[in-house]
Amino acid sequence: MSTGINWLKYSSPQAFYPLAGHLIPWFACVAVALMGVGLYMGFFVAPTDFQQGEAYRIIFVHVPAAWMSMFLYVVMAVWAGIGMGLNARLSFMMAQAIAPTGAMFTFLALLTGAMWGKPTWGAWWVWDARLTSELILLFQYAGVMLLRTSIDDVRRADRASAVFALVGVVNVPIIYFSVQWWNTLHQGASVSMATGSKMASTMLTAMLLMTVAFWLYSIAVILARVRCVMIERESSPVWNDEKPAVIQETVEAR
Amino acid sequence: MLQAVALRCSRGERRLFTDLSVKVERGSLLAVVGENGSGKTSLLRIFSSLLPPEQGSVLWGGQDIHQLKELYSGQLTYIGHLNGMKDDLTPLENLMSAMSLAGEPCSNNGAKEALEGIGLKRPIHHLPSKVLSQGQKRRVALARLWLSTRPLWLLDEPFTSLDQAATDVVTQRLLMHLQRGGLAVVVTHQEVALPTEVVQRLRLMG
Amino acid sequence: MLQAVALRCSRGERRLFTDLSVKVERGSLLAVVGENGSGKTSLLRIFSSLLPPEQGSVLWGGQDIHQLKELYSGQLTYIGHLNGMKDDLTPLENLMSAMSLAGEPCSNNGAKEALEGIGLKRPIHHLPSKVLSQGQKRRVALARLWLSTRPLWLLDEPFTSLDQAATDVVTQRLLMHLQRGGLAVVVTHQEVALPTEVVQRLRLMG
Amino acid sequence: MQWGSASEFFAMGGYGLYVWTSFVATALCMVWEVLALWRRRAAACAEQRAALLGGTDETTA
Amino acid sequence: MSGSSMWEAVSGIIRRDLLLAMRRRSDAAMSVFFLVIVVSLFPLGVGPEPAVLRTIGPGVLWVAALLACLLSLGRVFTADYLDGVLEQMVLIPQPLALLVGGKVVAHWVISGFPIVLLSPLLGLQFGLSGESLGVLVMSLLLGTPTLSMIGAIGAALVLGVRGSGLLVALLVLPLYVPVLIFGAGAVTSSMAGIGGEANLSLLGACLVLSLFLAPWATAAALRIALE
Amino acid sequence: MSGSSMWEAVSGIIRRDLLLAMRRRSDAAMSVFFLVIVVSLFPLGVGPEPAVLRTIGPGVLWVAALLACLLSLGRVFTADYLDGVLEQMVLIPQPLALLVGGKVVAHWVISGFPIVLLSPLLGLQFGLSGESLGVLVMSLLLGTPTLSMIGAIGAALVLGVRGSGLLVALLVLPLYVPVLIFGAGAVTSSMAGIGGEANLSLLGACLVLSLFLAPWATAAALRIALE
Ligand code: HEM
Ligand SMILES: Nc1ncnc2c1ncn2[C@@H]1O[C@H](COP(=O)(O)OP(=O)(O)OP(=O)(O)O)[C@@H](O)[C@H]1O
Ligand SMILES: Nc1ncnc2c1ncn2[C@@H]1O[C@H](COP(=O)(O)OP(=O)(O)OP(=O)(O)O)[C@@H](O)[C@H]1O
Ligand SMILES: [Mg+2]
Ligand SMILES: [Mg+2]
Repeated sequence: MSTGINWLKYSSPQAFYPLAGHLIPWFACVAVALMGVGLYMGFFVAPTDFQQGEAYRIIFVHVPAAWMSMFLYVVMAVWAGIGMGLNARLSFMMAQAIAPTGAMFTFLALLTGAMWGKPTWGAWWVWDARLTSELILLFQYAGVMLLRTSIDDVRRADRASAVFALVGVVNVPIIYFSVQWWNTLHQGASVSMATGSKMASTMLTAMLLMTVAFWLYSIAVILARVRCVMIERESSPVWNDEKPAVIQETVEAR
Repeated sequence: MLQAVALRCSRGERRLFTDLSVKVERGSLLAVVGENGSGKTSLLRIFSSLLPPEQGSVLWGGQDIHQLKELYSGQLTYIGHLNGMKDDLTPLENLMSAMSLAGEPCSNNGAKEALEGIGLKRPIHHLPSKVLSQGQKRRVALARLWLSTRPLWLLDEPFTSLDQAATDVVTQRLLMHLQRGGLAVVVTHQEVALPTEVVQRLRLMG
Repeated sequence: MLQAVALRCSRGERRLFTDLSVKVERGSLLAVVGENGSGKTSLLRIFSSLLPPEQGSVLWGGQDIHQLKELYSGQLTYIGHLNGMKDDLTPLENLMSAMSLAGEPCSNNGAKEALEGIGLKRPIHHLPSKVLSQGQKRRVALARLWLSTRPLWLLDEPFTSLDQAATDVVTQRLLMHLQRGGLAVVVTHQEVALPTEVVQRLRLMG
Repeated sequence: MQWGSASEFFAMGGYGLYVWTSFVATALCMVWEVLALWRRRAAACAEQRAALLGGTDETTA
Repeated sequence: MSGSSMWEAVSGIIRRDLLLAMRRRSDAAMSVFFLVIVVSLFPLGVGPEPAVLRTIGPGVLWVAALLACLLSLGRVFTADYLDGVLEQMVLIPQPLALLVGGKVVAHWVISGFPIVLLSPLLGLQFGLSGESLGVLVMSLLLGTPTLSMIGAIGAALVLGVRGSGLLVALLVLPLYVPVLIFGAGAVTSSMAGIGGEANLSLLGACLVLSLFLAPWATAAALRIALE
Repeated sequence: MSGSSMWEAVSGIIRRDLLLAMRRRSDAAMSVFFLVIVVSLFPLGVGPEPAVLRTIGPGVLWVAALLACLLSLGRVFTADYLDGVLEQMVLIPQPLALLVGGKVVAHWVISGFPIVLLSPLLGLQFGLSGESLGVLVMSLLLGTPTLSMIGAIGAALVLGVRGSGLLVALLVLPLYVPVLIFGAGAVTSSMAGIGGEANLSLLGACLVLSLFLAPWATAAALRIALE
């Protein structure tokens, strides 16, 4: 107890606001650096695929985006659950901040997938399980966000969209496993713990680098957004550690 | 000016009133009173032309209102027991769109003044109407009276859920309307605090 | 028996009240008065446990109502400004199903007597509620009071659209309830015609 | 290094359109998200500043 | 003068309804989302074979558009009825049929037009080719206003009636059938290389007919509902 | 004693909702009519080839059932919310989740069960054979209660929200997807001679899951809506 940081302290928006402010630049810088390295490896180190030619290089954005889309949904639902359980405002704000980024990655997975589909399958879109379920995931994100904007009262909006996010999380495993239930055009997992990887190791490294980069990018963006949400939602700014620019300017103006 | 001639009204099996004749002159107010279910609202809806009477007719300036049609609608302001406002719009927007639909468009400032006239303060003008309290909603509906230039006002229980201050201010507004030569028909269970010479009472017997 | 301790309530940006404490004893009635929008309805909803207070707590017999949960719901009869009845059912059916849901089922005859108690005659018992007049609908909602055996009554503007006769009869009913050791919290803009020793007034300042 | 020239790099073995659309779209989305956040923050700050100033105005008046 | 104040009232109605839709920024997106979801349900139920999907594509798209239109009918009058705005509308000193026209236009702009805009994308997903896509858009552009017009009659008729969501479907769907047949037919025949002109002109005829008849019927229905 | 009064309250709710449905005698028939209409629209849009119709039959039937269920969701809570009955329901001294269960049961009896009863007839129209018909009925019997359960969550979430007709569709349809896949899958695989047992048991699992989770989620949503 006496050693280390008292983490509970950061569960209040007032304390979290400055902490997030300090963390954002670090995550952002590392994300940019890793993205640079990943892109270099992806385009200049990884060899040409013997089946698909150069088109396969879409994998370096497609797969990270697809993974992030599912991962972020689960994280959002976890925050929503914590919010409902502990009635913590910060958790709801986190859930609110995650949704747009998650939706963006879902959209990117769809788009890059379509870009990949045209050269490899000859069609922008096929109604295969993986593709359809990714589309459904987009709708779930849309549902969470639309439900929130449709309700004026913030407290109610928080809790209603939390309930929906939690209910919707049941769908994620179903989405994930649907490939196995339905024989399908899209390829199944080729990265798995059990069988090891079937890919060239440089490809794999580049892909994993990009994934980590996307991950850090998401954290940075989400923290930045949660700070916006805090400013928007707290009527009386009572941040302790760092006075936000707003107040400083206000004080100067008087 | 407004005249009911031998009106009869039945709803379902029940005969509410027969042979009801009454005349409202310029500058005077007809207060319709009576028990619950005696047909006050029905009478008001007949006056407003929403409900056609079973027999008899309503005359405006000597002409039957069912011949006048839109010409008659252009003479009246009707406020029923429903407030007629959208929950999602703000009081200001509600008032302005109601006025412009009624053919009496008003400016932003005019609407604000009307709302202030009935005691709704500025911050409330910009909330979505659904968060307002019962009485505040009623006030928004009644704010139309501050902007109306129509000679005939038909009001169904205008004072419902209003507090004393708002009741007084609406009564004042009614008085001013009458003094300018307007007419009003008001359904109410409360006494209307107006000089007796301008008020004519009509009691419906269920 | 019913006690509010340091209640605070905000809606949206507005702080409606803070540090509100009040105690209602057996046999007494709390009349909540105040301007439109001062938070009377909000207070009543806090008492009913529909709305959790921002701070403070409501105690029933010394225990927090949010711990009592269903036990507390079993102690009260709440009549909001919505009547809580189905337009397509008859007054009789509405009353009986409301009572049986509330856990106080009543017989057909009991319900009829309650409706007559509040002045709704037999033929009306079997009309679909949507054709009733405003006041008649309100009476159907209030008829629950004739059957309620619950100690705590929470009423939001019960007298809205009632005529004088109905107002009197409801007031009598309230008095009887208090004499039997009941409690009541009543939001109203009108004076409640009850002996002053049983009425405690709480004025909310918007 | 598998690219003979810059043009070969951009052609991506004939799949340039698909590959570059994907990468550019991703980049655009991310940049757009960051810019949108920037603007949102500015708007939120401005709003709060207005509220703070306006609020003090009212109490002093 | 009367003409200008007439226009004033109609445009006032349209503006208010659009404002209401803007107030919920999501509203306009809603029917589009619904369309996309319904369209994506079909491959899930039917299975993913491209050949089958291509055959049923136009039919599915048109049925989905029709259902999206149907679902949004509730919005046309119900809320206005419940909160008393409709009462006020009937008392406006302008011909009711015109005001009704205004409401229908607003309804179409909010829920019909976005569908037209989105349809090419969905057509692509079902593997329609360039020319057929054009015919699809054209058929929806002519067909969806007709759907809104007809729908308004139904929506007005069921005001204040319980279970009206389904009742309105029951009343309106039979009237929608010709529009559906011509609309889907236009796309199918253009896919078969026959060209969709015949069907498109039939759609146009439906539109003109409904423009002339529907507002009056709706106005009459509204008056009855309010009596 | 508490158990019996619990049952009293739940059955009271069910009885009242059924009484209301009876009061509009047409109500119960409504979702069936809707189903019939949608199912008959398809051949109009898609064209009358029996082979195609047979392939898409199970999918179309299931999608139509799902939409019928969706359309009737508005009835579950909205009316109760507007007329204040919901307020009273929350204040009933019984666990809210149970009462919600009662309402969902009533909803299913009114709008889900008739669909199940009618489905064999419609299946016949699409050329399904004896055994597949059995699987169709079975799948709907397991699936439609799940649809009602899930739908109730959505209906509760959008209470008092504008444009809720379409919003509820947006919220609920993604959650309906698994049910649709398993349901249509069961029929398709029985038509292919594989037998639908696997899919049917998955449907059963969905039902059990939703029986345990949905009432609580719905109760939470209702409390939030009334705050
Ligand atoms: C719009 C179309 C597409 C969508 C929505 C989509 C969606 C997804 C999703 C959600 C994943 C992550 C699933 C997982 O980790 O198991 C994924 C992974 C992947 N996708 Fe796609 N995809 C699309 C098109 C394509 C195409 C056309 C190809 C290649 C021909 C492709 C190749 C891959 C590969 C190789 C993976 C990695 C699988 C793994 O290693 O686990 N995708 N996609
Ligand atoms: N279909 C019907 N069958 C029988 N009676 C009906 C029918 N429709 C309406 N009524 C009766 O008609 C009367 C309607 O009266 P109205 O609404 O005009 O009353 P009111 O005087 O405004 O009453 P309140 O003071 O309660 O507002 C009621 O008594 C109602 O019961
Ligand atoms: N989101 C919000 N933002 C600002 N103010 C709000 C919000 N929601 C509610 N309010 C205010 O809270 C108050 C609600 O009060 P309540 O309904 O309890 O009033 P009341 O005392 O019952 O009034 P009445 O006599 O009119 O019934 C209103 O003044 C309303 O304007
Ligand atoms: Mg009345
Ligand atoms: Mg109130």
